[in-house]
This record gives sequence, C-alpha cells and structure tokens, in this order.
Amino acid sequence: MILDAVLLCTAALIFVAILAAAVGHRAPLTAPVYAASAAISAVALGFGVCTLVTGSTGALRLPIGLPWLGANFRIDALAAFFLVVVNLGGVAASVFALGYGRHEDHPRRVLPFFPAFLAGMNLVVLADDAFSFLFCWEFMSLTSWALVVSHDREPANLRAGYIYLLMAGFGTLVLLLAFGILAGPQGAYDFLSMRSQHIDPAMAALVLVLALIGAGSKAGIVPLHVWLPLAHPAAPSHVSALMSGVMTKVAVYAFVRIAFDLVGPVDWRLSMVVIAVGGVTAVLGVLYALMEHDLKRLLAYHTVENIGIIFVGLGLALAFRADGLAAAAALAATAALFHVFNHSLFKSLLFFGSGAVLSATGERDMEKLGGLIHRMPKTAILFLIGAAAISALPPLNGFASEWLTFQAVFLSPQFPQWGLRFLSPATGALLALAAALAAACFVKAFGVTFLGRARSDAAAKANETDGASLTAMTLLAGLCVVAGLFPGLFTAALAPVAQQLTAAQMPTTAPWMPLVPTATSANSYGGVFLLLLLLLAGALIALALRLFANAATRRGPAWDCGYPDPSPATQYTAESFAQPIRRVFGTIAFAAREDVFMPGPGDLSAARIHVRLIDHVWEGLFAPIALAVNRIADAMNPLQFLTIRRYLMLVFLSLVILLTVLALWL
Amino acid sequence: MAVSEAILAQVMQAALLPALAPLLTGIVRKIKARLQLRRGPSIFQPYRELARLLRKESVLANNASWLFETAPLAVLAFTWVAACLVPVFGPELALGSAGDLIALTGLLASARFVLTLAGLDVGTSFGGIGSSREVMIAAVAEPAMLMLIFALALIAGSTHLSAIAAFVESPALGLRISLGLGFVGLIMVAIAENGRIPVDNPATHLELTMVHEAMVLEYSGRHLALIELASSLNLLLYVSLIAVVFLPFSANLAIDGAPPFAVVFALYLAKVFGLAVLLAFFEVSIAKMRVFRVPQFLGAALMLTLLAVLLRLVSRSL
Amino acid sequence: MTLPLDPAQATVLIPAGTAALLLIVPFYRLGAAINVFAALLTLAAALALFVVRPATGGLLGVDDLNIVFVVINTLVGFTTSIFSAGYIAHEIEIGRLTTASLRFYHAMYQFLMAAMNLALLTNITGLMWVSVEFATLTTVLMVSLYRTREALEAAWKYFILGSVGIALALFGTILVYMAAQPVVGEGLPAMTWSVLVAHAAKFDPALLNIAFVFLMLGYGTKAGLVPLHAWLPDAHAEGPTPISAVLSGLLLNVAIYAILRFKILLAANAGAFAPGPLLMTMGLLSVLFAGFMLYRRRDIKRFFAYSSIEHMGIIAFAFGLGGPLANFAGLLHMAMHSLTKSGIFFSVGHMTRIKGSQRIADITGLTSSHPLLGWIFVASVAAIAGLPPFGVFTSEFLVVSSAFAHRPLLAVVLVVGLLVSLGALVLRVNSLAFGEPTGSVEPSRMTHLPMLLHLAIVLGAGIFLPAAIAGWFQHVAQMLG
Amino acid sequence: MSSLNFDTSHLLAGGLVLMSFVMLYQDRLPSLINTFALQSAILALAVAWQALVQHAPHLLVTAVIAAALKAVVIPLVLRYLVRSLGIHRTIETVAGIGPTMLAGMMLVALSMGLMLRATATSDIFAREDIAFALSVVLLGLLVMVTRRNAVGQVIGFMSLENGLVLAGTGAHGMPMVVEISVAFSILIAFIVIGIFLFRIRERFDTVDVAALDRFRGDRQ
Repeated sequence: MILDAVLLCTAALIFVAILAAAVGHRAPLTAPVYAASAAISAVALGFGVCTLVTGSTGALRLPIGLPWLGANFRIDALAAFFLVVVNLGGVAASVFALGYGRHEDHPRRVLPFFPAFLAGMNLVVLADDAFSFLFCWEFMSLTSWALVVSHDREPANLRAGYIYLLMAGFGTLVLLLAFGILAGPQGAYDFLSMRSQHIDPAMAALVLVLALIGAGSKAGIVPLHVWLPLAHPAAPSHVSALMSGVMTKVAVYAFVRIAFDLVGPVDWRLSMVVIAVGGVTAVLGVLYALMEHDLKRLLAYHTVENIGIIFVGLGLALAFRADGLAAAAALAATAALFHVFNHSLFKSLLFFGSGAVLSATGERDMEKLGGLIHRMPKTAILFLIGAAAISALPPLNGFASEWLTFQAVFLSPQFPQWGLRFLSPATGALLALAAALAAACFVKAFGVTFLGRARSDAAAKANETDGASLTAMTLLAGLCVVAGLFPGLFTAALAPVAQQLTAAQMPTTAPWMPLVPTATSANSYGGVFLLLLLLLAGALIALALRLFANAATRRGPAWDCGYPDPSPATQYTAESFAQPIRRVFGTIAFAAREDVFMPGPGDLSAARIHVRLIDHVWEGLFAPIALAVNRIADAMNPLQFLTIRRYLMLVFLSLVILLTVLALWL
Repeated sequence: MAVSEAILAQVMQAALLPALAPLLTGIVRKIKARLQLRRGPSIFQPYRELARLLRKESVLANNASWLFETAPLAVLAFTWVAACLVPVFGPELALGSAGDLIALTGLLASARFVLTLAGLDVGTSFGGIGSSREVMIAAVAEPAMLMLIFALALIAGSTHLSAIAAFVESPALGLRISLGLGFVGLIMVAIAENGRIPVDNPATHLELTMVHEAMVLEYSGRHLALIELASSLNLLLYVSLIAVVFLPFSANLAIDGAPPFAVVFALYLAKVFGLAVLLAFFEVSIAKMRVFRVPQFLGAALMLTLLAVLLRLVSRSL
Repeated sequence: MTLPLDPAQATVLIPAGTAALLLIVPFYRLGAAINVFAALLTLAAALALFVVRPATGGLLGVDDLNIVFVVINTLVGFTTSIFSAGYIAHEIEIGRLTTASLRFYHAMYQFLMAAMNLALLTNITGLMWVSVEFATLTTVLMVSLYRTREALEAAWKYFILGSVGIALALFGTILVYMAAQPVVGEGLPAMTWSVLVAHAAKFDPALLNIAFVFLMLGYGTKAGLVPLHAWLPDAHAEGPTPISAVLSGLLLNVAIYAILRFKILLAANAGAFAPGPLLMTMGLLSVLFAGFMLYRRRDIKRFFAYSSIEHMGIIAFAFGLGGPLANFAGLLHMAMHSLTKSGIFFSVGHMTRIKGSQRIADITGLTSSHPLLGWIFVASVAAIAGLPPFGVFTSEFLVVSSAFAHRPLLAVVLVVGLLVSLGALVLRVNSLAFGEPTGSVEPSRMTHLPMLLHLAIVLGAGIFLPAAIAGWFQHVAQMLG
Repeated sequence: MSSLNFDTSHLLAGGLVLMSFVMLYQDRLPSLINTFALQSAILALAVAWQALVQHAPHLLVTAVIAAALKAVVIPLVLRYLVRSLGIHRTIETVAGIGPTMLAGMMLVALSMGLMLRATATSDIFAREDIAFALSVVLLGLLVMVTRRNAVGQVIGFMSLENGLVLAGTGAHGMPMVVEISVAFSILIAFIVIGIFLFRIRERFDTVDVAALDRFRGDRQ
C-alpha cells in the first residue's frame, strides 16, 4: 500500500521531468517544477516516516524489466529510513531552488534532470533485485551527471563530469560483479533468494570488498573520492546539496544493504578493513578540505570526512555483529545511521548557504569574500548553525551522533580479537583528530567568508538572499537543533532499522531524557539539559553584567596593537589561516612545500610565498592509469594504418594457427 | 548520597567555581613571582582587575559584528557549564546525566570555536594569527584528551566523570601504569588548553609568541572581563579535573559513610593549591617553546595517552 | 488465409523487385520515394510474419531465431531509407553525387535489403552464403560511391578482405555438407537447416570442428571481429552515412547470425569441440582492442565504427560464454546494438552535414546549437555505452554478471574493456555535445523521426521487454546451448 | 573401375596442388598468369571427371565456366592489363622463394594431416579431394600474403577459389555448386574489373602512414 504510493510519487517525479523536458522550451517552468518536486517529495517523506514509525513492510513486483524477474520493489525499515533521508533532502533542495533556481541562466539544462534525479534516488532505495537496483543506481548517476555538466561552458565542469561518469561506471560494474557472485550461476537476481542462499566465506569476503569499492566509490571513500570534490561543486548549488548530502547516503545504503542484509555473516577481519578505511578517509578528507579555499569544494571534501565517520560506525557494527555482541552492534549501527541523517541535514544546509553566497556575490573563492555577516545576516546565522553542527559541537546534532560513535568505540574492549582491540582506539584517535580539524575547517570557512572585512566589491555589495532559500535553510537548521536536543527521538525511530541490521536495538528513552548508549552503560548525554544549562548560565551572566558592569559601549577603529591597517588585504586569508595546520600535517599528507621569496635589502619588489601541494592519491593512482591508457592507445594506433597485405596476413595466420591447434588437438 | 544533597553539591559547585577561579590565577601568579624573587601582586589582584574592567566602558571596532559582542558571554557560559560537570565535591552530581567527559570536551571545544571566530571577526592580522594557531593547537590537543578519556573509560568502565571519580575512590583500584601515563598526558593537555608556558605565555603581548592573547586583543571593558574570567575558570576546571581523577584521597577519611562536606571542600582546596604550586614551579623552570614545536609537545601527550590505552588493553586481556 | 506469396517470400522478393525497378527510374526524388515505400512494404511483410508464420521447409524457413532479426532488419531498413532520402537530397545539392549514381544507389540499397533478408530467412546454407556474398558486393559498390581516393581505398580493402572471408566461409559450408552427407544422404537436405539441426548429433565431429573454424573466420571477417576487422572502420568512414548505418546495424548482425546458425549445429553434436573459447577469445580481443583504438580516432564515423567492433566483441563473448542467460543477453545485445548504432549514425549524418566535416574536432556544443539533435545524440551514446534506462544496459548487465558467476577472470577483463571504451565515449560526447558551439549553427532540415523512433524502441526495451520476444530469445538461447 | 576413377581424380587434384606450388615458385607475372591458366584447365578437367563419375551433368557447367572464364578469358584480360597499365613484369615477394616453398610444404602437410584424419569416415573420393582442396586454398592464401604485387595477389585469390570449386565438386551430390561457382565468377570478374576501375597499378597496399596523414583524416 505505502510502497505503491511511494512508487507513484517517483512516477510523478519522472512525469514532471518528462514534462519539463517536453515543454521546457515554450515556458519558463522553474517555479512549477520545483514546487511540484517539493510537494511530491514531501508526500514521499510522509510515507517514509509513517513506515518507519509503524514498522510496516511491503513488497511489490512490477511486470517490467527482465521478463522472468520483473522489477521487484520492497520497503522495510532500512529502506524507509533512507527514504526519509532522500526525500527530506529533496524537499529542502526543491524549496531552496524555488528561489535559487531563478538565478539559473540555462534552466532547461537543469529542470528536466532534477526531478529525475530525485526519482532515481528514491528507486534505488526501494529496489529489491539486483537488476532494478543497478538500473536505478546508474540512472541516478546519469541524471546527476547531466546536472554536473549543466553549466557546460566551463571546461572544468566537463572534466568533472567526465571523471564523475567514469567513476560511476566503475562503481556500477564493481557492484555488478558483487551481485554476480551473490546471484550465483543460475542468476537468482532478486534479493530474497540472495538472502536465502549461503555462499562460502571466501566469496562472501570478496562480495563485501567489492561492495566497499563499488558503493564506496560513489560515497567517496579515500582513495576513490577524487571525482567528488570536482563533481559536487560543478553542479548548481541545490544539486550539489543533493549530491553531497543525499546521494552519498544512497551509496551508504547500498553498502549497508549488501554488507548487513545480503551477504549474511562476514568475517571480523573484513570489518577491520572497513574501520581502517573509514578512519583514514575521515582524516584525509578533512585535511583536503582545510587546504581548499573554494567554498563549495571545501564542503565537498568535507563530505569525504563524514563518510569516513559513517563507515567507521558501520565497520564497528559489522565487527560487533561478527562477534555476536548484538547490543554493541546496534549502538554502532544506530550511531552510523544517525550520522547519515545528521550529515544529510547540515551538509545540505551548508551547500545552500554557499549557494546563497554564490548567487549574492558570484564568488565561490573565499579569498574574495568576507564581511558577509553584515550584508547577509540571516544566511550568516543559518550557516553558522550548520558549521557548528558539522564541527560536532554540543548541543547540536553532529555532536550527538559523534558521541554515539565514540561510545561504540569505547565498547571495543569487548572484542575477543586483538586486532580489533588495538584498531578501535586508534580509529577513535583518528576520529577525534578529524573532529578537531573539522572545527578548524569551519572556523576558517565561516570566519573567512562571513567575518572580517569584505575582500572584493562583490562581497561588499552583496544582498541578503531570497525568502524561499532562507525558508529551506531555516527548515534544515531547525532540524539540526531539534536532532541535537532530542537525539533520543531519532535513535528511537532508528530502533527498527538497528533491529533489522543487528537483531538488537539501543535502549529507548523518552525523547527529552538523556541518551543512553547501551542498557548496561552508565554513560548518558542529554542535549536539552545542556542547552537549558547554557541558557541559564547565559542569563545569569547577562544579569550580572546588567547589575555590576558599565553598559557603555564606544565604537572606534580596530586597535590591532596600535597599527590598524585599513586595507582588507592585511586580514588573514583562508590560505594563511590554514598555514599552521599545513605546516603540521601537510608535509606528510600532501608533501606540502612553501617557497618563500624575500627581496634583499633595498629591493622594492614584493615578497612572494608559493605553496605547493601534491595530491598523492591522484598522482599515485589515477594519473598512472590515465597515462597507461594513453600509452596503450598510442601503441595500438598504428594497427589502423597497416597495408591490406598485412591485414590478410593476420587472417591467414589466425587460420593457420587455428587449424594447427585442431590438428594437434584432434 | 541523596538527591537533595546532589542538587546542593551541584549548586554549590556552580557558584563556587567561578568565584574561586580568579583566586587560583592570583595564587599561581604570586607563587611564580616569589619563585622569581619578586614580591608580586596580591593573590586577590585578579578580582581587582575584573572589577576595573567591569567599571570601564567597552570599545568595539567599527566593523565588529554581533558575534564579536556576544562571543565573551557564550565563551563564559560554555566554560561554566563544562565546569559544572566536574564533580569536585564527591562523585554524585545532579547534572551528571547531562553529559560525560566527551560532552565536557565538546563544551570546551564550543567555547574555543566561538572565541576563534571572534578573533577573526574584526579582520585584524593579530586576531588571525591567534585563531589559526589556536585551532592548530586544539587539533592536536583534542585527540590526546580523547585518548585520555578512553584510558579512563577503560579503567572505570565508563566515560562518566561521576562514575570515574567513584571508581578511582573505591579501593578496588590498584596501582595502574595507565593512570600514571594518563596523568602526565592530562597535565600536558591542560597546559596547552590554558595557554600556559611552555605552549603560550599569558603574560605577554609580544606579537610572535602570543596565541590566546592575540585572539582577544580587540576586547576591552566588560567583554574582556568575561573572557578573563572564562580563562581562569578554564584553568580551575582542568586543575580540579586532575584533582578529581588523579588525587582521590577523600575516600580515606570517610568516618562513617560519606565524609562531611567541609572536610571534602578543604581537601579539594588543598589539592588545588598543591597543583597551583606545581604549575608555578613548572612554569618558572621551563622556557616558552616555538609555536611549531607545540605539535610535537602535544604529540608526545597523544603518544602517552595512546600508550596508556594500549597498556590498559594488555593488562585487561592478561 | 491464402496470400499469393507468403510473408517470408514477400520479405525477400519485394526489395528484389524494387531494385530492378529502381534501376530504370530516372528521377532521384521519385527513386527515394519508391525506396521508402518499398522498405515500408517489406517491413509490413516482415511484421506479417508474427501473424502468419509460413511452414518451415523449401528455400525459406522462419523460426524464433531469425524472425526477430528479419523484423529489425526491415525496420532499420525502413528508417534508414527515410533518413537516406533527406541525406541524399543534400548530397545532390552540394554536388557530391550525380543523379545517375543515385539511381544506382537506390537500386543497390534495395538489392542489399533483399540479400540480407534472404540470408536471414533462407533455410539453405548454400543460399545463405550466396546472399551474404551478394550483400558484400553491393556494400562494396556503395562504399565506393563517392569515388574519392579514400572511398576507393576503403572499398578495395573491404572488397579483398571480404572476398577472402567469403571464400573461407564457402569452404566451411562445403565441409558442413560433407559432414552431413553420409548421414542425411546427398542433395539439398544436407544443406537444409531444419534437417541439419535434426541430425547434427550423428555428424562427424572432426569435420564439424574444421568447418566451424572456417565459418568462424569467414563470417567473422564480415562481423568485424579482431583480428579480421581491418575493413570495417574505413568502410564505415568513407561510405555514405546511411550505408554506415546499414553496415553497423544490419550486415554485422547477419554475419553473427550466420555464425550462430552453425554454432547451433555444433551445440547439437556431442562430439564436436565447444566453440566457446574461440568466440570468447576473439570477443575479448575485439572489446579491448576497439576500446583502446577509440581514443585516437579523429573521424567521428570511424570512431563509432570501432565502437561497433567493440559491441560485436561483447556479443561474441556472450555467445562464447554460453548458458541460457549469456545467450539471451547476446541476442538482446545484437538487437539493441543494431537499433542504437544505426540511430547514432543517423545523428552523425545530421552533424556532418550541418558542420560540413566528419572531424570530431570540428563539431562542438551541439546541445547548445541544436538542442534536439544534441540531446538525442547524448542519449544514444549513453545507450550504446550501456547506461540505463536503455536496453543495452540490460544485456550488458546479464553478460557481465553471468560471466562473473562462471569465469571471474574473463569477466574482469571484459569490465576493463567496457570501462576503457566508456572513457573514450564520454570524452567524445563532452567535446561533441557540450561546450561552446563552433562552425555552422543552421538548423538541421532533415527529419529527426528515425532517430527518435530507434531511441524510443531501445528505451522501451530497456524498461519493458515484451514476453513474446523474450520467449523466442529464451528458446533460441536453449538451442544455442 | 573405381580404382581408375580414383586414380584419375587423385591425379588431377594432385595436379592442382602441384600447380599451386609452381605459382609459389614464379617470380614473373606472365609466367604466373600462365600457371594460373594451366591450373584452371586442370580444374576444368577434374570437375568434368567428377561430373562423369558422379553422373552429375550439371557439374559440366561448372567445368565449362572454369575452362572458359578462368583458363582463357581472365588470363587474356590480365595480360592486357599488365600491358596497358604498364605493370612491372617482376613480382616482389615478401620472403624469398625458398622459405615460401617451405611454408607451402608445411601447409600441405597440415591440411593432409588434418583432413585425412578428419574425414576418415567419409568416402575415399571426398577425402582425397577435400584434402587437396584445402591445400590449394591455403597455398592460394600463401600466394596472396607473400606477393606484394596486385595482379599476383588476385591470381592467388583465384587459385584459392579453384580449390574451393574442387572441394565443392568433390563433395558428392552437393547442390548449388553451379550457382556458387557462378557467384564466385562474378566476384572474380569484379576483382579484375576493380583493378582496372580503381586504377590500381603496382600494388594495392601502398597505404603507408605518410599517405594517411594526407587523406585518412584520422591523424592530423
């Protein structure tokens, strides 16, 4: 019943897409299309929520796709949860685009693909057989690719789209191999029979690795993340929000579906791989982000970090499950999924903010921004909430989910295996490092963009963004706060999912009561308590000031140790803000080198500093592949230009060889 | 302990810590002065300074935003709430369930987040220096702190300060090498987080060396007062954290059941004083290090705490 | 119902008769019209095969294998005739062709149709060989239509290699006869599919093996499998675009179809060796080779010709892999590829005539300058690259997944090949369809209907595959073993 | 009787193979053309003999075609071409005559070894004929790939086709041999016309990379 309704919603989305493509050239459809997408996504969101609450499941087999297989769709707790994530992002993005989309100069390149993209993500979550799954998966990639290359006049975007589509194809083929193993020689492609059949551990391990690679390449785990910071910023900002905040989560869904649902029990050693990959991804992702000064690319890189955190949680869940520690597994899984939800909230929020800045100033480069807190106060405060949330600061939601992840890490002494015992705390340290660096990263992002003095006329003349965009951002910011104050509400909603994945669930408390990781643990975290305390403290302090302090305030020039300089150029830039961290971590991570040119005495030329970073992943992995392909292509090319006699020689030789083989073989 | 007493303890602590914080600063300064063969100001000098600042009018830069104005209040609030989570007077606290050590670290991180933003707000070069160096130091300090928490959690089986305090007071605790390592690590982190020598010098305004002071350079009047109070409260917080976790002697003088409150309080003051002396000795006997050697300093702390964790794991699994 | 001649015969005779007629029609417009009309009639006759399936036996025989390909053949023949009408008119305008050569062209077109339909429909191995040979001759003539040095060069290369291939195929055919003759006796029965398949089990396996080697190389040359592919790219690049569409879309299919026919014989004979490894080797060779060759192509038609080689490789690999799934996938891939690739050649024809150049570098930003054409092109390339929601995705999905279940290593090689060619395709689409438009931006006056039709069918097949067609394919897949 | 039949067909088929070897040996065009004419004549005889033995009168048509077209007409035309197009008389061979002959020997051995074992079951005539035919086909191919000269290659192809006709007639009661040989004759006619039409002088593999730069449009 609900399933049919959701499928109808996706059908409606596709219809909207077709409509936009068909009549787009006659009328400007921006408002209708986005309004329709928002409405439909809202409906689907509602259905997802009530499925999650009622815990009802449904399956459906449409007579399309492969005749003997059909298109199977199924909605269960897991699917419902991701349905919520997808459609929440869909609603927000559509509402935001109601305002933002008006700045689009080629709406016809965006409008048809946006609803189709939404539909694709919905269908991936619902698909219940390998064929429909990959079909929708690749459809999702294709539509998002079209959105990435929507501003096709910039060659950079085309390059981004190129790399993106290649990586997407790679991921799909890898997943295809995984499903090939799961389906077995008889080609039992529907998930039901995949669950029922038991493949031997070695094959299961292979499937898990393939799933990690295939889904991870779309989620952006290091070292398969290279496309992500290129493609996400290239798209229009509301699409960037969807790709970064939602599509990566669909990839996480793919991994969860295969690793927890389809392969069955997996060896604990593999979970170590997942955990390690997650930890490394988290730290490298945030380091990349810190080195960026393009706002949207910074956000995209930062997605990599959060994906790392999520994968650490999932890996821990796998490990606990493999060792039969159900409660701990439930905690880890809930933490990961809760972080999935949270990240989809604040990452979309932040991309919306960057979009608002982009449409107000036409700038993505932070070095040309600054002082926007005065010009765009509302956007600033909303962006600040998002930044604080993503930096895992209490009492916001980012902290809640990271707190849960840490609690899961603290349960690692229960592991019987040495490897896991040592790996988990180390990963915990990596997560802490990532969290601290994330805070640094967003101090930089917010501070350089919104604080200080304007670094360009565009920034100085920026105007507050439109109402629709603000509405969308306010919605997400509000949710960030609510999820931070009442995490119990959401962990309770995630209980059925955890039940489905790990056959256990976190202890559920009343939403306003503190969060308790496991039934046996004495630990607790009550976001709302903290907020009340903070408000109380703030009120008391304010009162004290009112009573005892001199309230007079005078405005004057900045003191700056007595040497104030009017030029905005003397402010700290994004580069220089990251310089200490670059000095500390960059030398290892990026072989960072600073060449300083200091003019000699009496020389009036300007001093220069040139910073060089090397992306080891690109240089070490992808550049060689590209080089190899080109080499081989060059080496083969002459075969196009042989003489007819030589071609005949080929035919003749193959004939003789085959006959000889036969003669010897007979 | 009954709930009522827990609430009482909580309120007392909430009121006492901010009141005592400037005193600790004063004491440390005094001892340092004496060790440097100066007479030094009275130990109540910090109170006078706060009063003076509160009396003065506050000067804001022309382009300072609302964030710059509200930051001091937020910083103090975050620090204060964090301080309330440390059970200085016996393990039971009414607000204990609101947050654990991780929450405490998070609250302090929030305070730092706001302060570093404030440093960037006016758009002066000094604020930038301060903020960027501060986040760099924090980036190394926080993992160390978390590893420490992890070690404690492994020993006490909980990340909860009340539980940890209760456990370390209980006779069940034998001598633990991990605890020793954690102790050193926590001290190093505390030094870094409070901007003490050798990481930072709270008493200097020399451009190249200052970190914390550079961030708050633009503040004056009541705003500066709040920030000063917050930083001294931060110092007291760490000191009492060390006192609670690593100097658990209150249990021994339990006459019948729970020790009388006065005794506990006196004992607490004694611990704090002792640690203040220790800190003063340390600060006068060591020179400030270059900013880019700080990561190595804190890296050592991280290594110590990580080692503590691993040893803990070993000893548990043996 | 009693027709004067049953649909099968009609499918062959209508184009044959039209060819004769067209030779004497002087006006090229009328010729084009007749061409389209005849193609439509043929299509109707082919569709009639669904309704009245004539009894197998005699010279022609209709079964599940060829019925689908006859329909596709006539369909693409029809759409191509529409496309070629507009295309040729333009060639006349710019004076690349004379009316005399056009008369010849149209006649040859119908003659080619007749030959291919006969090759698909005939029940006699010898007759199939004859028709394939005539198809070769006609296409040679059409490739050399422009009389440019390149065209002659390409035609000659095609001619020589094709003739050798034909010769080898004939030798194989004779060997099959010799294998059959002791069992089913002398004369026509020993050359009749229905009889051969029935008695294949008792044939001399050794002879069958040698025969298959010759047939594989002979018809494989026509199918453009590496290393027998040499003629294919140039023939595609230098001939008129409609002929490129027919070559890629239909003639390659006919060649593969011939190989399949004989593979069925081998499958039915227990003693004969499994042709799988041979097919798979040549298939993978083709995929990898074509994939890498794509990167250095500068001529857009040659580019897509290499992509055809790649897809022939995929098809050969699928059939070599065997098993119901892979065979099904192979058949589906044949159908999808011929529709998609001919559609792509239509759009390429539009571009080349708009921009007046076949060089990829001269064509950019189509989606900006010609949105409809550009997006059709993008969609078609997405389809040929095996991306959903198009039918090629279905077949590639089945091929790769079933391959990985049986032969993981080969599947990995195949995946690498697919990725390599995907890279090349996307690279070219980027430069062709996006970016700043250059060159002439005059709207294309030719109709977009054929492309849209093909795209629609491929899309439909990707989303919903009619049970009847699937049933036939599955039945054939069983026969292919 | 049967032994006579067998010996004769054996003799003729062997003659064809011999002629192929002679072709491999030739290094001048006119003599190559003559050899081909001779081979075609022998083929005509062999086909006629088969017609007699198999009581298949329609094979005579094939024999006549072979005799008329390939033994007489085409050689004349080729001579005319060589003269009118002023084609060099000497043939460039890729490898020397010796190695080529050696390769030919191997090919013959291969085809014999293959066929005689493969066709162990079928009747004796077919075995002989098919084995010889295969060697003729392979030798024809060998001529094609070892001669750099267009006419030489064409002749190689035609002798290959002779082998095919031999195989076709050797296969007892094979239908459509006539049709096939007619179709093939058309093909050959095309090739010969092609040489004339396409003005192919010395060789049709002058395709060198430099030339491609000019007109293949695929290198610049």
